[in-house]
Amino acid sequence: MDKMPAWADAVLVPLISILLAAVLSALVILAIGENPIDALELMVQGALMRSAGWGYTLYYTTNFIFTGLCVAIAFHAKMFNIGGEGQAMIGGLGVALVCLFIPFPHWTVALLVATVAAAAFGALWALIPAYLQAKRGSHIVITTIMFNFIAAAVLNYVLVNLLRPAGAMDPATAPFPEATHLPTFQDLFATADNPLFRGSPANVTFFLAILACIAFWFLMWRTKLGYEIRAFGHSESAAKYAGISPVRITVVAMLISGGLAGMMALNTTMGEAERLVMNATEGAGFIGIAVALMGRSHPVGIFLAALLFGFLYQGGAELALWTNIPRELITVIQALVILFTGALDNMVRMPLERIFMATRRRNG
Amino acid sequence: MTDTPAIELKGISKAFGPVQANKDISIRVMPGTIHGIIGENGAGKSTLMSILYGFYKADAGEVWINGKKTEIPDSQAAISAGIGMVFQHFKLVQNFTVLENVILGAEDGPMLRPSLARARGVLKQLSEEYELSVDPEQLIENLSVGHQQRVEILKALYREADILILDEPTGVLTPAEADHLFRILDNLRSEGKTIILITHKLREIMEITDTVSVMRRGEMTATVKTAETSPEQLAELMVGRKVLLRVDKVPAQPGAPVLQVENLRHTDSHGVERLKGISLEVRAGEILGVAGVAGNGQSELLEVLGGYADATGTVRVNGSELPLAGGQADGQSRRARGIAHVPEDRQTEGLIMPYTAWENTVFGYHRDPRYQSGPLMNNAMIRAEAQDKMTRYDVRPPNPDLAAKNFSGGNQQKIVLAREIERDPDILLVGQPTRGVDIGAIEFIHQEIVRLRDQGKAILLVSVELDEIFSLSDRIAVMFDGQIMGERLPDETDQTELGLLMAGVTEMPGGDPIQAIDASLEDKEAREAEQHD
Amino acid sequence: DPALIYDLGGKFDKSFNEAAFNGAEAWAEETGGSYRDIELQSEAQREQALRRFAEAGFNPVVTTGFSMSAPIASVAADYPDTKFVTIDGFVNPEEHPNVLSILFSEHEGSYLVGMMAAMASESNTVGFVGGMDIPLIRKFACGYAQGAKSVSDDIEVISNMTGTTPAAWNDPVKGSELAKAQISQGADVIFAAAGGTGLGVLQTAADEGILSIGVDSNQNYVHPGQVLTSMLKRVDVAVQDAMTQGADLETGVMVLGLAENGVGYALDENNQDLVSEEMKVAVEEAKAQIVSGEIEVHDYSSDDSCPALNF
Amino acid sequence: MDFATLLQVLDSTVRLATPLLLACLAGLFSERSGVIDIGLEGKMLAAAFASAAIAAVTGSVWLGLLAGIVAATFMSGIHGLASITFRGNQLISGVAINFLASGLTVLIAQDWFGQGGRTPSLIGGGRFEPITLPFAEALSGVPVLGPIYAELISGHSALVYVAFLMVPLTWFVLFRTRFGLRLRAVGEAPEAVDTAGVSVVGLRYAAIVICGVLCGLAGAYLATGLQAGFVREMTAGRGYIALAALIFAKWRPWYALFACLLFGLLQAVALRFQNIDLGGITIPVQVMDALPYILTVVILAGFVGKAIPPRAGGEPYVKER
Ligand SMILES: Nc1ncnc2c1ncn2[C@@H]1O[C@H](COP(=O)(O)OP(=O)(O)OP(=O)(O)O)[C@@H](O)[C@H]1O
Ligand SMILES: Nc1ncnc2c1ncn2[C@@H]1O[C@H](COP(=O)(O)OP(=O)(O)OP(=O)(O)O)[C@@H](O)[C@H]1O
Ligand SMILES: [Mg+2]
Ligand SMILES: [Mg+2]
Repeated sequence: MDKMPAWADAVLVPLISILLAAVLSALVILAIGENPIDALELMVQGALMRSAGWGYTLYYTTNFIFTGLCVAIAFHAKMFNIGGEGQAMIGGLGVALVCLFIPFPHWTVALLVATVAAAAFGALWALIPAYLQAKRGSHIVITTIMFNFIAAAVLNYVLVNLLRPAGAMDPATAPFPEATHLPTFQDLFATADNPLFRGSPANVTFFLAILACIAFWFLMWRTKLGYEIRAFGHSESAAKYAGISPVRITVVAMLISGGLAGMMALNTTMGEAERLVMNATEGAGFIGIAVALMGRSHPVGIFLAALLFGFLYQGGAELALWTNIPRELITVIQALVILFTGALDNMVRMPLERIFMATRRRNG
Repeated sequence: MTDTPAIELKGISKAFGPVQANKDISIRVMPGTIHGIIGENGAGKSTLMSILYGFYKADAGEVWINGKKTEIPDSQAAISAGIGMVFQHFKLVQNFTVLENVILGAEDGPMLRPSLARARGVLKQLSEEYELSVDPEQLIENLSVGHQQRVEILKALYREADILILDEPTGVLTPAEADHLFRILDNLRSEGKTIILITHKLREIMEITDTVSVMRRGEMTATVKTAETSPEQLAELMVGRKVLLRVDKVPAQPGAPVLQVENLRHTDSHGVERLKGISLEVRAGEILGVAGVAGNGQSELLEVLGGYADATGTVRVNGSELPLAGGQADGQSRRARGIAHVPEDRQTEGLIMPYTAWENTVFGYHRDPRYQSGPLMNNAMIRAEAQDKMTRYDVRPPNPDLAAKNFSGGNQQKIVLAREIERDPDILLVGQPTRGVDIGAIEFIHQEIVRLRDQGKAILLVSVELDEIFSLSDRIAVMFDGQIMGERLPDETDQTELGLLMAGVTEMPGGDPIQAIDASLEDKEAREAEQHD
Repeated sequence: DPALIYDLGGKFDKSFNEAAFNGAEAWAEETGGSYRDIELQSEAQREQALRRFAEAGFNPVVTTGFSMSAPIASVAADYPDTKFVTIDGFVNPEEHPNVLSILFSEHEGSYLVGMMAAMASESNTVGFVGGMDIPLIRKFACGYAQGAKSVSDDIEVISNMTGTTPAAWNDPVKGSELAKAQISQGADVIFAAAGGTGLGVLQTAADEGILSIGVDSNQNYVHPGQVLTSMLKRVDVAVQDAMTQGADLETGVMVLGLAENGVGYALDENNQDLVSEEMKVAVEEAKAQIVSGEIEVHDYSSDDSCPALNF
Repeated sequence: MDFATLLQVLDSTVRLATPLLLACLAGLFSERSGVIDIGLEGKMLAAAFASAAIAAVTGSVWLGLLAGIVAATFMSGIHGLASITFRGNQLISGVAINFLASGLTVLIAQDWFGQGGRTPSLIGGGRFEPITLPFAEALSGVPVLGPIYAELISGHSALVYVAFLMVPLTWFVLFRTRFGLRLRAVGEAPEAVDTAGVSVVGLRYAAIVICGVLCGLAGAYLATGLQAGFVREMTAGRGYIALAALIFAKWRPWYALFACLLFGLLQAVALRFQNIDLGGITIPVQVMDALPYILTVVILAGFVGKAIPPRAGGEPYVKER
């Protein structure tokens, strides 16, 4: 029998972990001479109490859903994909290439093709680490970290030497043509007398992210492939016994993972900047790790965790706007969340298990 | 001799989460005696000894050594109390030399050189004294299991242990090696050392021990003098009821050859050749038993036939050849060819432990179109079928939604058997079918295997239990060092002959079995060490 | 109240952004007013910060760095009553009448410090370490080389760029290594136009006992007696002016050169022993000639080429 | 390339290899004990900040060094708590530490110094000064060997020599002492160590502390030796390169030295030569920048022989499931 009911492991443990992270974060804010309550209020105000705030929160959430799912599928196959960052960068390159060089009649077509391109480029970038892991046993953590750096160099070269319009200073492509611009929430929901989501970058890719969550669930829990990926993740030797090829699962899972990371670029590149800039990913690939961990690699959990991080990001931006708290506070909060939900989770789980065992024994 | 016990345990209890592994156990062992502990798998023997050695911490109870109450919070304390232990699963550092393993934790000072020098001398002396010869500079990973066990014993002796605990030491040994071990133990006893010997082989208990304790389901059911008991009585104490350890079966009616293996060779990822030209044949309606000490290629044979290790040679099923490497050589293609496989290790191979029972009932067959509806899996149907199978195979509890890890070993094995047998295969590969399974379930599993044979299936049985091999097989092949040393009919051979074959000895010029075995094993080690570099 | 948005390099880069900060501080001190400022965290924040400040009624909204011009162009129309200032950036004044683009004639200031470098050099070799390899920085380098060549025809000007991404503004280790490399090639005066990276250059120059030239802000104080001078880019003045004008800010395009005192070189007690009388005279003379048009310093960004230096 | 330039590049190689080497040896101790450490980057960063901050405040580089060591060891302690005591995921703990250091250093620096996450520039006693080895001046005239001695070997700061001395020291500790034997054993088979009566937890914490100290040296060297003060993210991926070097070195001290020198050389070359012209083909600077990473992948792919990590690496030691 398990030591603890499943719901406690899925809900109680992360919740308490987050609480601990929050308490420590508050202490950090106190230590730098600011008031944590005020800070929280400001964050809530700026991120959740205005439609434009939501527009930013959901924009970040979209990024984190994609990278969270990216990390999660690799987790299911017992791999640790730290390369979401690089895969998203290269995915952005795919988006930029199709948007710049294919004359699209309408944004829907553009989105469709760009999605395929983003996923394909991201997947491609995950392919080499995946192949090396599967065939040569090269540790995927190291190779994906290296591929992040290499992706940055590739993007750098392409932007600086190939795609930068003449005379421009930024390492960035030219703006994408009008027809590829995605409708933002403002375009979708604002009316003349009710300017909802004004100026905020959330756009239709948010719905794509939700679709990805649903597809992810079906894939993992309703298809042969998901069955095999999870089986492989639980026991490689058993998977081999059953005729599930480790090479195939490793590669396929990483391709999907990279594809999901690549699709994140749709949001930043096509949805927001409407051109490809050097630093479009901004660490979202790493946040995906925390999101997947907190969300227990389940799409519902990932959605909620992504929302939390979206809130943190937007709230943090508001803090930087209206107070003197440096932007790195958000990095510290992220670190604490990752630490407590990911690495120190047993610190919460062990006493909880003891409590559950004790109550069970008392009840018979 | 005094009447102060060397070891006295009082009221030891230990729970692992919800599993009560030891319940209020007390035991007294006199100095200079060999005390046996028997019990089924999972009875709590290893747990009890690990507590005595400080590896686990008891929830309750006391340990008395030589009449003094002794706290044993960790292994360090046990060692200083003069206790040495040879674990069921050896605790050796694989890429260290014998010497380094021996001094680990018992070094003389902060520098290694003097410790190593001294240990070399002591080891030489011990080897001579107790016939425990091993090359001190050899890496552990190049040693056979038998020799690894010697290293474990040397480790304990080097620490000047007066009390030696051996946890199922003979499980990995050939009968002759086991005899040799018992000679050593006899030596040690005559020097006044106290020995606790864990085993579930009644023959061994009767042969060497002075007293014996029986454990069942975490409890100590009896302690008796060996001279005053019988195997039948011990078996009854062990299981709690009278048992019949023989399988009822009619003589085989072998038909056409179904599985034909010729010159099968396999090299593992370290570049060591594990199968060195295996040839065998299994006919319809017969059970071919493959005997051998663990680690002589039986696992690899099953892996190759089961489709998850590449090999060269030829394998024919019903006359047509199987691909042995490449895309078509995988478990699912083998299943499509009518080969079912009950793997040696149900926990790491046969089942996905966190998966529910119903998910496990299609493991390996999950791509079968029968279980699909469109692009999705037809979970409702799989679950319904699972429910039915579990009832028929008497899996307890018959709840398909429970995760596999929540079933006991015997019931896990039934789930695997149900899955593999229900597919009506032509060939059944079975590895260690009853390892870690209690006697009740063993009866059931043996009956199922024989029933399948009587339906005209070809069965390849791999087991390290000679008893099991004898009682199920229609023919016995013995493997040693990746080769088949010979084939015998169960009626025309005995344990001694098989035991020698298992050690790679086909003829004995000198007439001393132990010398012959040692020579044979050292040969093998030298070959492997060479391949390793 | 005015608001100020710093580029990704951050407020305290001792150089470009810090000059803006100093200008704002000076304004606050002089007028007793208050302003809001922000260091950006991410690309998406550029627009956000502009909008949030505009919505909250800050006016004008001053920004530093060329990267802000694109976001301003897309936001400005939504807030017609707010004045935006982009320093180093360019926004078409026809399309966006509420934007002021401030550009500097960095090549002119660089020309002057190039002359000083050449005069101070004993090895007849001077160095240039740029930040990110963009036309703007090449403009610095080109002006510098022209100035140096005007003093000594056969002088060798070694030029290196730190990188091709914004990270190049903040890599002092690389700055230091590049400086060492240039020193080993004989350079004994090095001009660092590289933001935070430049601090590594100045440090190494000081450690190795050669002279360096700072940029944007007056960096003479960083290593007193070892920084020959600093090429001033009066971002501080620009910011202070914009803030002083407040909501009535005059928009359009403004180019600040030597004539407007928008660029120049720094002279203070930290470097008075390094700058000889002769040097001062020569530089002042050249300055007058540039202002009068007698000397024309070639602007790299006008045609992406440099007569005095190969990139 | 002429001799002087070559010397310059090699000199720069030594400087750039030093932090890599210290971090690599730090990782070696940790991973040999079975604790995987991708948090080297964060520990170095924390140490860089702490050493620069304290050196700036006190004016003493030695106090700074001490502070750096304390900071990195503290970070190590968190890693130990997560991965040894609470048996958490070592990779995730490492990632968290990298984030934590990246954020905290700037946050504290800003709070203390108000210079945008920078420490004040270190002057005088706040920095490690180059040490001129005996006779460097006198011998510099000797052809070939003279300049090599005077420019390449002499004239580095104390921590450079410490780093290079650490290599034989590490080798000695690992392969010639009781502690080393146990440390190697605990990374291979912790249960063997446990049953031999030696504390697994104790050994691993010891390794983690050594790792912290060495990371402390690495970070302090960056901020007070190589540079004169802390700037945000000043480690710039060196922790990851050190990790790559560790794998390249197959977890062995002497190999680690060569791996780090190789990576140092690559960096030195990339720093000095922007676009390398190879007979008509220009290698863009981005390729040079990415070269250490590409090389790591190539190495990992096994073209240089398979690297077998310590067997128990990454697995928390759990006796009772
Ligand atoms: N580390 C552990 N964590 C949890 N449960 C354990 C652990 N070790 C043993 N158990 C459980 O405790 C019980 C007793 O196990 P133990 O290993 O002592 O049996 P045993 O008599 O030695 O059996 P075997 O003959 O198979 O070696 C079993 O139910 C087993 O599942
Ligand atoms: N590691 C474990 N984790 C969780 N539960 C366990 C574990 N080991 C055993 N159990 C539970 O403890 C019970 C007893 O297990 P054990 O393996 O001792 O069974 P058993 O009595 O030996 O039965 P069988 O003869 O069928 O193997 C089982 O019901 C199982 O659910
Ligand atoms: Mg046991
Ligand atoms: Mg059992």
